[in-house]
Amino acid sequence: MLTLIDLVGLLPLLIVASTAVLVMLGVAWRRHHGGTAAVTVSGLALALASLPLASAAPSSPPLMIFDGLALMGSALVLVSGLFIAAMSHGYLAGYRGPREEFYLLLLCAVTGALGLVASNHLATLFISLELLSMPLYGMVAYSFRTERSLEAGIKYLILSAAATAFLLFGMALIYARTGHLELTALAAGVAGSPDPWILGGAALLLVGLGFKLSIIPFHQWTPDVYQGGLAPATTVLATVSKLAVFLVLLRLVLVAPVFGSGWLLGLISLLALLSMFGGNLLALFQPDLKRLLGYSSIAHMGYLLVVVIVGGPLALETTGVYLFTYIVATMGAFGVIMHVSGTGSGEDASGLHHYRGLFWHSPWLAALLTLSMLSLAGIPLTAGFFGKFYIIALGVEGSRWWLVGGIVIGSVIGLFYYLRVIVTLYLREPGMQQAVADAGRGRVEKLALLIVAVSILLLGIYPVPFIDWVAGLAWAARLL
Amino acid sequence: MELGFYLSGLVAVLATVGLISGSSPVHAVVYLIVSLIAVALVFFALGAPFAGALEIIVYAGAIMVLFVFVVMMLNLRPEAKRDPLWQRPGYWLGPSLLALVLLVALVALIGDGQAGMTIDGELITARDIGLTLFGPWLIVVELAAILLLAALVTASHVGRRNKPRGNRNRGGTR
Amino acid sequence: MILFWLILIPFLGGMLCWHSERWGEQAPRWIALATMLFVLAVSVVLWAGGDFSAYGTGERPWLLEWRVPWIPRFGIEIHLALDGLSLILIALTGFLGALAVLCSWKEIVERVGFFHLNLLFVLGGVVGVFLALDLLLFFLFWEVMLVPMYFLIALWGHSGSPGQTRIRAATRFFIYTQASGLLMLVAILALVFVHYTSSGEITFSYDALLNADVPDNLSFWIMLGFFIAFAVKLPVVPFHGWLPDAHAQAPTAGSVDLAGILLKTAAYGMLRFAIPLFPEQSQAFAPVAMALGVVGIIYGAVLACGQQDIKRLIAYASISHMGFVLIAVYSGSELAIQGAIVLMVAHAFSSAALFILSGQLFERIHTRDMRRMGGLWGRIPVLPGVTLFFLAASLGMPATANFLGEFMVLFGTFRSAPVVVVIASAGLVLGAIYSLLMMQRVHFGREQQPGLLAGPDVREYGMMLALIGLTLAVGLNPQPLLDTTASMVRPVADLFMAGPVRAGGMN
Amino acid sequence: MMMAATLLSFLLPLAGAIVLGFSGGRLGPRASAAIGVGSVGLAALATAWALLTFSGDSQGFTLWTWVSVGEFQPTMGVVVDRLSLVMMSIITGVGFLIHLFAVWYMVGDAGITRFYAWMNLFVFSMLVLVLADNLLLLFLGWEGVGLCSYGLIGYYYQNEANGRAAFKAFIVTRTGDVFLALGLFLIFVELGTLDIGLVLEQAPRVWAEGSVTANLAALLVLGGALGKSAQVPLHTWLPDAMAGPTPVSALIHAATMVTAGVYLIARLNGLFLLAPDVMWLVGIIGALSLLLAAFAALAQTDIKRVLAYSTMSQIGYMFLALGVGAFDAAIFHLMTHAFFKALLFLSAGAVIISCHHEQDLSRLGGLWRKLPVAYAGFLAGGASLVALPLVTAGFFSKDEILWQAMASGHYGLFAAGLTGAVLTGLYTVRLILGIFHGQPRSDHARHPRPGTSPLRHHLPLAILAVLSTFVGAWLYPGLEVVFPPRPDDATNAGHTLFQFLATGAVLAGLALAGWLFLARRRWLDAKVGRGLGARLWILFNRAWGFDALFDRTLVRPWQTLVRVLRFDFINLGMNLPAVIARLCNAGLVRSQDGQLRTYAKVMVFGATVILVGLVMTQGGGA
Amino acid sequence: MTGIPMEHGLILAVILFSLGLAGLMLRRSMLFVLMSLEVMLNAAALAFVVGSTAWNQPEGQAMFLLVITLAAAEASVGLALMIQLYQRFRSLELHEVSRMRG
Repeated sequence: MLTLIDLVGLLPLLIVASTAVLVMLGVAWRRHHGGTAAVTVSGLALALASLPLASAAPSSPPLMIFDGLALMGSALVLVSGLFIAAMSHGYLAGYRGPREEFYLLLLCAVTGALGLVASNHLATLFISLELLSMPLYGMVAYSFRTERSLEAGIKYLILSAAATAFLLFGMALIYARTGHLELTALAAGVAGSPDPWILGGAALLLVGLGFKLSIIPFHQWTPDVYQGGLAPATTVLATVSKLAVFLVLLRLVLVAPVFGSGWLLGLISLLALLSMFGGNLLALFQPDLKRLLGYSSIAHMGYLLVVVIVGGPLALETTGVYLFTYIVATMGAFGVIMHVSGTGSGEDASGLHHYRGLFWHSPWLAALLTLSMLSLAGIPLTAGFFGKFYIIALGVEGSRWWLVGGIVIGSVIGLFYYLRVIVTLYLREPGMQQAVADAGRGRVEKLALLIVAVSILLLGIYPVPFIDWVAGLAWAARLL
Repeated sequence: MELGFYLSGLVAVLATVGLISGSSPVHAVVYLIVSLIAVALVFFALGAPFAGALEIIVYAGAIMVLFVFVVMMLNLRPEAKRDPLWQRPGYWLGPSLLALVLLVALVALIGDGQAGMTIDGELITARDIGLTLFGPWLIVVELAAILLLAALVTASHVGRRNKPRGNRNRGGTR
Repeated sequence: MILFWLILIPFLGGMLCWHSERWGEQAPRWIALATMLFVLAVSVVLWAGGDFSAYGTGERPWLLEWRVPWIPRFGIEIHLALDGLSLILIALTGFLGALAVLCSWKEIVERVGFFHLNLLFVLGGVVGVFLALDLLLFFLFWEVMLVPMYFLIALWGHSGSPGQTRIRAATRFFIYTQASGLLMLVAILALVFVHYTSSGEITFSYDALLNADVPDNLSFWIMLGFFIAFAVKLPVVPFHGWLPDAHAQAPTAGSVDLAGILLKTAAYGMLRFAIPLFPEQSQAFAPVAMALGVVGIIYGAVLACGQQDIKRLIAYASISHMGFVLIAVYSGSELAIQGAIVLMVAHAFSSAALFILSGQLFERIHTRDMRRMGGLWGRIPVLPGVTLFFLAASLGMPATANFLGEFMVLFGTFRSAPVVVVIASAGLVLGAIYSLLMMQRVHFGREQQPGLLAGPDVREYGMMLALIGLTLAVGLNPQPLLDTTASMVRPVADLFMAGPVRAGGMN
Repeated sequence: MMMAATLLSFLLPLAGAIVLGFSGGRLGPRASAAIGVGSVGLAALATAWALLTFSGDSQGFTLWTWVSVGEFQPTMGVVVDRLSLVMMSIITGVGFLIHLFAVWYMVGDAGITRFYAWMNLFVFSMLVLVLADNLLLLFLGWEGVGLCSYGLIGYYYQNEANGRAAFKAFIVTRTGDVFLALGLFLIFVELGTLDIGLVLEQAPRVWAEGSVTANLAALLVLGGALGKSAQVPLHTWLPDAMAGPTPVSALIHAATMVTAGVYLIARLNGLFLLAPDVMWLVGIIGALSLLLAAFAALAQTDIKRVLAYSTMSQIGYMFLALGVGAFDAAIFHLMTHAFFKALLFLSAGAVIISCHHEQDLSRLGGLWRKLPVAYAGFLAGGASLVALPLVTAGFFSKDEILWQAMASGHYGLFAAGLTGAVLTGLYTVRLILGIFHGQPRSDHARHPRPGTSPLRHHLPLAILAVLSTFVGAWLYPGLEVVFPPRPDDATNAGHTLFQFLATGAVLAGLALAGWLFLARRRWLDAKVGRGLGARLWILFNRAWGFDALFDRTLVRPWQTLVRVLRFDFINLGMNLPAVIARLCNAGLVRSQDGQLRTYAKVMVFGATVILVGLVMTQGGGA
Repeated sequence: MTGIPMEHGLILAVILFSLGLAGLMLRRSMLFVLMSLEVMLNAAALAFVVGSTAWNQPEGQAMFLLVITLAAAEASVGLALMIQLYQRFRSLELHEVSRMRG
């Protein structure tokens, strides 16, 4: 049963959920874009602010767990959500049609993600995951009158539902074997030699989660949905969804020893290698920026899987650092995309040609995009370097030389297309296509972009406070 | 009881086969309803009457009505000319084989891990389930509520008819 | 602290250059020039005031040292230290940086501010490489210089065919170095974790890792990781593919920096890290390294002979020259290593001069294809003579620093590896062949077009005179230079020679 | 005092070179000539001063230590002894005369400043070469003269052939230099020093006579000497080097630089004495070169090429002398050769300029009346070249060589020398007759413009002519004290007989030449025109086909190699990963076909593979 | 009569699941695909109920409830999207939406 203390622990989730309700009521009462955005942003900010309070409370509501991992995940989710909400306002300004629902869906998705990172039970895991995905169908297809958005929505819905079926079936198998749905109990229940049902269930679970993480071979929706979805929706996919799902996967592996079995780890290693190579190779000549980022995310999730495989004391910390650096860079890239495009002008400005010579009329945007790309590529003095540093360190520490080799080769292949994007920004040749003009967006967007840019740099130059924070959380998570 | 299980199981499988191989939307919906009701009977046979009831009410009742409604709304007819691709083995052989292999693998897997447990049909009452749901699972129920809200909003937004007539045309020509 | 400023000033100057574009086109140039002259001046002052005989011992291992914690979580520090070798190379960086600014004075007319930002960032990164002692910091600077260099090549490169080739060259440069850099990162991390398992202390500190106890099977691979990173940058055949393209496409300033300084970071890295960290493995690896060096000498020279593009020719020649450096570094002889340092300095001067000259030539006749040249001796005053001087330097004419470098290398190596020296000496002849072929094709023969072309102006003349003067000065009296680096080189040579013993009990 | 003089002698040309080199074309031709000639003239005076103040012992001093790393401590130091003084005198003295002549020769030439700059730099380098107290500094001079030679051969840069000749000269000599360099490495590693005095001191202690290392060291040094002195097989560059202005040929390719090899071996005599096998080889190579070159000289049509082969032949004599251990004889011949060959070249230059740059024997003739000064020069020089007994300097020096060869018991070498003497007579007579006698065979020869400037034209020729006579031989100071004892010191028996023999050979050669070229001219032409004679003529004309041989065995394979490698195959190999990546990309992108069905299939396929794998690997256990 | 082995229940679920999957891969009409998805979800739900009855626990059936909720939600969104698809293309063929590729 829920106690008051538990409610304090659930505070962020509750705040976000109530904001969603508030927004819904607001829509029913009177539509107002700016107001809705403001409510959303402040709700998310409030939730973020309540995090310290929530984490301080020794709450343990049933089916949930609030440990360092959850706290880290919540923080990352809320930060991403905040950024997306802030950026959406400008992006949706030109949208013809109701705009307020988007915020509502965003809040629902964030709620789901918050639940997901804190779930300690297959039921919460499942329902949160669906709560995260369901609004995304709507968000991706939000601008359903443009063909791409509709296409992306349909593809995502169908494939995601299929993946959910796999996930559910896996859970059912595990449940059938152990009779438990609670992770800790389940872990205790399957102690001993791995059973085929458990392994099969775990494998099916991996299919379901792997789909959300776009691990090869469950990746094929990624580029299409990235490209077709509205930029803010894609950003949610790329940040909130990825990180929440990854954290829950990590929790599964850490908690349930069955995932530590050699066979599954071997399988995950194989998938990781496939994703590293495949994602990067697919992106090589991609002319569409959003699509390219989709492929790139495949590769990044491949790198990140190393954490799951190696485990150990450093794994949690690595996860936090890598996820955050990855998310910041992704936010930077999508922030620029959102800033440059807008639904008012039809489809997003996602073709690389839209960005040709961007530097020469909006240098700051180009600088941010450059930083993001460098960060994704893992070049020093950007946040991404420390992500890569951690992940390679982890691989080396675990003596997983194949994976380390994969990361190295993958990164090298990756450089090729990141550089391609970067150099495009600076080209200036006669007769080149002028990029979409930088529509005068509000101050909030600019501030958000600035914060992202500064974070990328700051994390690249002096990551110590952040690392310490993550290390502290990881330490806390290990104690629990 | 066992007989009921196997019989309704068989019906469910056959109805599903009919669903995936048929060509008429209306028939397909009916097949699906049959399949769902058969599964509901399976639930009864297994000793889960509450689940069975819900299966009929929610699934066969509500969801399927939605399907029927859409089929009617769009005035869908059986695909007049059968898809020529359908005749080509290249088209269906691969997926079917894939599904078959998956099936075999899963069956083998289930066969491998003999749990040795049998279902004796002991009843789990609605009360037990309710106590679970509104006890420790309360938060899950709340999340499910939000999920439904999200689905509602999505469906209402996406299902919106194109406002001006010309809008669709413009979209079509673009 | 002064070390920190040495690194920071170029970066700050770079930002200022970008900003100053709005003050006028000349402003970035002057600022960049002032920045580089500042670096040069600081290093000269340090050099003049330094006592180079006293450091290198346990009491005072470095001439100047500065360390503050950076990422305590991993024992990473901002640990900067200066010894003779660093000082020489930093002075070189300042000097060539100033030259790079000067030689692009008229060549670069677009996006001047951003150009100088990149230029100064490269140089700042290079200074960082020469100063960083913490392994991660070193790696960081090693990578940092790539991005601006990429921009220099990709944005201001010579657009041979429409646009794409220079981007391809830049990308290739970046990917080669980045790939090898990642290998180095893996090696560094492996070293750190091995040290961590044995000592329980996680640190990236040079001093600590020098004494790391690495299992034999692993240490060879770690050493190889370092070696490959440096080998790509040096470059050693077969990792040289990026160099000709990068040189051919880069703007003059980029080529000057690439050949003059960036290649030297590799040799520096070998001397500072690869060998001291792994003396035994390096010694075991020496035959391979020397063989690669010899292959590089011959192969680079042969390819240089076949080039039509002046800058490609010089680039391949660089590969050949760096082969000598590689041999020297792995000979473990003090004389050879000192020779390698002289050769590095000399090569910096001569190749920079040749690139600047080819840039000047390009400004005048708008081609770098030697098939479209010929008979220029009569058409351009002074420059052909200067070209001949630097070609002579490049082929190892005595009295130039290049000669001294090459010969010290060969003298030093002969004792331990006479066969290598014999083959490498063939490089002396081949060097003559490609150098004179270039002279032949460019300046000798019939004039392809009549008419006198402009001679060098004061700026160009000044650069050339300075380079000639320095080349001769180092060639005739290298002792001040050698004294500066002696305290650094001797321990390295000793370590190398005493390699097998060290494992036993020296530490 | 003496050191100041020495310093001046080589710093003055250096100063001249620097001033001329950095003037950037701002100096006029007059000023350039004044600086160029003046600096060498002053250097000659300084040398004279040094000669006067020379005490008889070798004196050395160090300017600064060049490099000091461990044992490796070459200095910037000079040492003056009799040998270097002789060399200095030749270089500055003959050099000055040639410079002076060049003022006349080069008048009106564009780029005159460059010419003098190179010439001065050459004089400086050559002086460094002979004065250096250590082998590294010697090498500096050694390479320096090579570079100057390159610059001067290619002086007329507009002609592709000149460029090629310069290139060839540099590369071939450089090949020799590499051997020398290797020799230096070996010497340094073995003896721990590069100081010449110390090397000569250390060598006998470290190496036993005839030891492999000693032989190897001597052999490597010999390699360098062969290249620079144009001896077989590294001689092919010298005839081509005649592309340079004639004063250059006189100074560099006759009087000084090409004899540097002789100087080097003489200087390192102690080393060579430890390597008797190499000494023997030196003699053989000398004999071979002198014969090959003499035959080749017989069949040249270009005046300067005749002289070039003649030079090679005479240096062959010097090598022969070195080979039999008669170092001072070699140096003696070096000196006299410098005089008479410079004279011959300058005279040839006078002819060439007078005849409007005509230097083909078959297009000259009958000039003796019109160009009396040049004719006189040719006669004096030619006489000395063929070693006309008693009156010429060449006679004394060559006689010395042949006598030493015989006295040391090298009869084969002696015979070769005698044969060479006969051949020398033949080609010299052919040359002089061809230029000055008979009918003029072209308009250029019919209307020459004789040289008129007494100071710049007549004076150098006159002085050199005088020096080519027995006067030149008197100047020789005698270097017995510098070198180890000569083989003939024990006995003088048979010297008179020998002198008759030598004189006989010379006279026979002359007589044969006179008979052939005057009396039997037509017969000779007919013989040469076809059959065996023609083939021989071609063989000699092409100097035994060495060029063709090298072309086929070295140059062409090299060019093929360069052409094949131009595309950098190793690099192409390194591109393989990129190609693979591209192919993978193409394949993978195709899978991303936009069809939902495909996506579903791939996903299910992945899941199926995983499950099948699970059943296969784990199924049996449970 | 000792009851139904749990494996049999699961195998029934597996069969239904595979059939749904086959339908998903085979059919080109979005309507059929959505129905196949319903079958798959239903199969998973069946598996939960089988587990629940075997262990005699209510939790599995609570999961079943959640699955139905999801199925309903997904059906509504899917049908809404399908209507848009139909409005745009006058067809339910999924291959219409394959503009994005590569």
